[in-house]
Amino acid sequence: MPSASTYSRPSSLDEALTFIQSTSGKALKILAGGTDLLIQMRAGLYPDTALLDIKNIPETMSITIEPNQVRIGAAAAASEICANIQLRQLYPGLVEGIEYIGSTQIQSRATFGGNLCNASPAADGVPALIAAGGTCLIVGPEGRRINPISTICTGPGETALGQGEFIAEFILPIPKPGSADAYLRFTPRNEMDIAVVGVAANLSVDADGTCTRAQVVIGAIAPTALVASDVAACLVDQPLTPKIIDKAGEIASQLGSPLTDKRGTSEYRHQIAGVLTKRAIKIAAERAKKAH
Amino acid sequence: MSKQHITTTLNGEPTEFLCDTRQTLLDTLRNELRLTGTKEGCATGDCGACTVLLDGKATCSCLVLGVEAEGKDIQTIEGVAHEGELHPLQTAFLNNAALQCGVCTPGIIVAAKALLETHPNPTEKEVRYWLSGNLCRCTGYDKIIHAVMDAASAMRGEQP
Amino acid sequence: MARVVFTGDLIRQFGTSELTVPARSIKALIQALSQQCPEAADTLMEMAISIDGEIHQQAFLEKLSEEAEVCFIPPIGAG
Amino acid sequence: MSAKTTYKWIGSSPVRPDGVDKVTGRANFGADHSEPGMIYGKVLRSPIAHGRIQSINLTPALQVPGVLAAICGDDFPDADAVQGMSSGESPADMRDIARNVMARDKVLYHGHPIAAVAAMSPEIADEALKHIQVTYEALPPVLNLDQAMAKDAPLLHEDQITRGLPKKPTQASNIAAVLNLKRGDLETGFSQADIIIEETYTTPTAHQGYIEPHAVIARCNEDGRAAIWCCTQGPFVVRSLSAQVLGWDMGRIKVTPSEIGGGFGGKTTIYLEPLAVKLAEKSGRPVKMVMSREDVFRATGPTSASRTHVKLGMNKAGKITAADVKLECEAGAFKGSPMQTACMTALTCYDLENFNITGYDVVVNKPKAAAYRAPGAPLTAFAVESAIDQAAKRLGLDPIDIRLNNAAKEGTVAPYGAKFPPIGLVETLQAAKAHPHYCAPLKPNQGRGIASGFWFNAGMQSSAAINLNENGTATVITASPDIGGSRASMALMTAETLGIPYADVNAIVADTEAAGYCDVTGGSRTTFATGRAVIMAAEKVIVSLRERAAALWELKPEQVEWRDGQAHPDSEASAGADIKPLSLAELALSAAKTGGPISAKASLTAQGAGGGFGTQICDVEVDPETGKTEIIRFTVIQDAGKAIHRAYVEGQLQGGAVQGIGWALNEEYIYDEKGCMQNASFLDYRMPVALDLPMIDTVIVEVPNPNHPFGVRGVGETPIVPALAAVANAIDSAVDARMTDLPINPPKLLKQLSTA
Repeated sequence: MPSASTYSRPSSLDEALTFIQSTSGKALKILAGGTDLLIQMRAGLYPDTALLDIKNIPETMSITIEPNQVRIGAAAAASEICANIQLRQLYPGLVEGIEYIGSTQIQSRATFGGNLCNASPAADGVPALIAAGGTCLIVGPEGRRINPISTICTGPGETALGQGEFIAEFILPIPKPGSADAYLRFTPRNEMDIAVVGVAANLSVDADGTCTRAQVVIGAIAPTALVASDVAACLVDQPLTPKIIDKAGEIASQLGSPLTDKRGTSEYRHQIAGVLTKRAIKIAAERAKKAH
Repeated sequence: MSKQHITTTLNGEPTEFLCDTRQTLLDTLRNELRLTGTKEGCATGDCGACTVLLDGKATCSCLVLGVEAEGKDIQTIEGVAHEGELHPLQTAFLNNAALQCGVCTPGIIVAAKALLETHPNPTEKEVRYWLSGNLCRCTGYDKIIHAVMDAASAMRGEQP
Repeated sequence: MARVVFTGDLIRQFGTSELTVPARSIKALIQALSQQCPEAADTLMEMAISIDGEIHQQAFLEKLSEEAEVCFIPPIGAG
Repeated sequence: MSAKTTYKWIGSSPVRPDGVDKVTGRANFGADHSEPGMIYGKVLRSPIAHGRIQSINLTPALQVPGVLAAICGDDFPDADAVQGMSSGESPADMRDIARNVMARDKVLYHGHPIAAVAAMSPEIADEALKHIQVTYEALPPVLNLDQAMAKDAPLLHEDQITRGLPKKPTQASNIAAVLNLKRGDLETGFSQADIIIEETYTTPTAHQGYIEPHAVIARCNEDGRAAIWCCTQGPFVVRSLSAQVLGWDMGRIKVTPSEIGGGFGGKTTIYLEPLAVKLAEKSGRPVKMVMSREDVFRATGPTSASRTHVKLGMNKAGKITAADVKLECEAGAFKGSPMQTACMTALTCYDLENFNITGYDVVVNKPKAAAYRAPGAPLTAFAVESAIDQAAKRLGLDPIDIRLNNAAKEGTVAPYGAKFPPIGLVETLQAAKAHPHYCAPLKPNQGRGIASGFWFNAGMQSSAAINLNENGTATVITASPDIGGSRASMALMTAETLGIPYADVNAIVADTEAAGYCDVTGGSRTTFATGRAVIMAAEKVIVSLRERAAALWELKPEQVEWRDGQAHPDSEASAGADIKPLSLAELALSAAKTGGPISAKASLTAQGAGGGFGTQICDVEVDPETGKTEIIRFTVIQDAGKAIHRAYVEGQLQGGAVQGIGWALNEEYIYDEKGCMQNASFLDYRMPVALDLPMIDTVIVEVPNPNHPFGVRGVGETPIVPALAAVANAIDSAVDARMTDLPINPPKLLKQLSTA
């Protein structure tokens, strides 16, 4: 572990801000679940860095279902999120995304805030968050602001957050009747793997099964989660027949600029993006029909 | 190295220790508190040999800082047996020869304990899914899964 | 007379893969072969030896029957 | 011992004596031991794969506050002075071991140790490593067989002349050794063939994957003696190899084996031990060194990547008429890949008249290969068992029948020249054919594959001591580390021989000063060889017990028989005299009066280990859209001669098969073009997790080995041998895709399916 420096675990957003002010000018890192950050610190990153642990602040830890929105704390653990039956009914795909992250042990710690701000192109929690069209409450020295989730990640390991800023919570709309989402990822092993490709589909269908709204977001094929708008375009106003879904998959398999790395070749990622897009749309469509 | 004073409940007993702000809970347990039953296999959260229960949740202690344990309840393998009595999981692992070298056994027993406290009647698949964060290279997992299922039925009061 | 079969470097060192040697024990056989080709002395001691079909590691004092068949084979590593 | 077939204890599955410590976390593994005043050691490892060290300056590191010692190659005797072959079970050149433990003039793989420091804390030691100044002359890395064997290839060792060629070469080469085994005439054989299968198969660099990283604590006393605590498969091997690398008399070193968190052959050599001793000597403090998982992958013995070309001739009836096998094997930085054993086992399951097997041991800029469970055998078995399956498919013959048609039996002369004693291959094939798994129905995209495999099983040297306690219980002491429950099998064999309950026997593993010499726990030898030493010791105890009883009854010892744990006067002596039998406990209680404590020791070089054969059936389901393979059913059938502890024999069969499954599907070393491993973590070096596998069914065939009182054959290594081909054959059966390059990961399989 690199040389030590301060650590704080404030019990309120304001207390957090005073700590941030006290360390301004010095390097600061936000500690949510820590399942990425601690590995990076052990590898020598972020020496002499102040740590702000946000796991003791009500707003960042709670999951609240309100009449017209859902609020998920940025530091709420995946195990809490997956145990929330109401949330799983409203956003099955969103919960599937974070449920994929790591093992049971990782689920006890991993958070949406950490997963998003670590900004890995293959992050499992991010596609469904973006596909849900959610926003996030950003807290920092210059006060609070609300931004669409899709604007946070700007590249591998990079976010749009300023110095001393952190995400306190995610705000998602209550899905309209006939809406549902789904998330699938592909990994060689059944568990404990980084996504070769991940696909979130979030769509609405009317009474006779025609798609009225669609959002498809694909992870691990571009520097950040890719909003596949032309896949969505191919679905809207269409009955979600196998032919249409195959066409959507075909489009998806041409998108992005996937890398060839130790987890897969770019050609393979293209193919799998197509396969998973078809499967995710099919699952989301079936769920949406039942959600009338 | 600035050290912080941490108070926790460890295996049911109030416990205090000093630890550096960058020291992991795993290193704290092993080097400060001399509890070497929790093992390090990778220090990157990929093998599960360092599993402890943190507020009842199976957690990799290599991915938690010692300072994060302030005010928390920690259970390690050393706390699984109770007042001289083995836990049904420990008995089942012995009876099923569910360990060979034994280095992954503490982490798996602690993780399985968390499973059975929340899923008293798990299916084989559920046990395999729950324990997929605990690598074992000797057994091929077969007898481990049998042992966890046996312990579950024993804890439900069913005769083997 | 022991019928001896070589493998590996020994074939080059002795110029043949088979040989008959008058010896009543492995010890005597190795001594005879080492005189014939001193360069092979160390290798002969390191190799496993099959005597009438049965593998012996560290063979030395074993007796050899009249028409014994002795085969020098690479030592068997194990994992 | 008459070869009884019904036993009181042998073949049961009692709880192991060391079990409670292991399930409660009390058992001490390598990194769990501590010494008062202990400091921490860390290794500086080469950042390049091939180069010459021009200079090392340790002084800046020594100036870091809290650093107490720093060493490099110059602190060890000249490697050339270290001669002879190691006594380890994978015989290696001591000079190579010395240069692998600490680089001397050349660095030969990314991660090769160059220097080491000892400091008050691991953090200070890490910091100090950054202050060591090293200058290199980088050389082009040699990273695969083609690069290494190319005519103008950069040479790893300027003095390495290829051994085993008909004419001794004059030029140095990266080919360290060539081996050739042949019989009959290939051309005649191939002329009799109706079909010829010709294919090249490759396997990747793979690691044993033990969950416990290497760890050692060393202490040097003021009287020049040293103590080592470490996780090892062989404390005596650690003592002998470390002494030679240090240039010390081995009598000065005592090695205490900790519990070992898995080895599979990877802990039968030394890495940290001499460094820790040297740092302890220089600092005057005990030194603890523990490898990170990354160090374990980058710098400890993986098994060799290999390329095997097979040309197989078979007639219509399914008889192999000729086989030409050419194996190229990566040894890593120093010679000594398992090429020889790979060649010797390549065709050993089959009775062949015409064959030619050639093997090449080739050095490359990768970590020095170490033994991995039946070292070498899985490489050629993957090739030969795949080729035989291809032949069976083309001839429309049942893959088990084709193997039965060629199977080696008692009396068959193996390719390496030995005539087989009783062996169980045919029995395993018949058991496979009769098994319900073999004829269970399959759904679409599902397939079934079978494969057979062999391992020699080693004998080597073992010692054992048995002490009777006053109350008639017994302690059995050996220096065979217990990786898979061997304490339980030692206790079972002692109990059966002495005729006392298993619970009355405690088996312990002792250090090199408390137990007689013992080779490694490896080579599937422990239950066979150390077991025989235990039985010999028990038989000597029985001789003493009969003498004590004879003395009490005023008879001659020959008039006393030992049965069911009791001394009985023989029929003649007991005629007319009312003599009650004396139990072991009674004799132990009166030992003081009859001559003193009763104990015995025995040692041997165990011959006649008897080969272990196995056959496996694998069912897979392939997702044709992603190329992912799911193992849905797996059955391991293996000849154990006689299972001593049934559950732990099953455990060996299950664990070995799953290592083979991982090797076949996802495990591989991924290197960049500069020779730096890209996936040195348990996240990206993908070993199977619990959810990747079904239950692994086992069938234990028992064809007794005449060279063991209970008929024991080794079982530890054979189970990994057939698994690679069993999986590949199942995938071919499922989606008609013959995959010849392991691992068969999803991207490769999908590419094959899309182009087929």
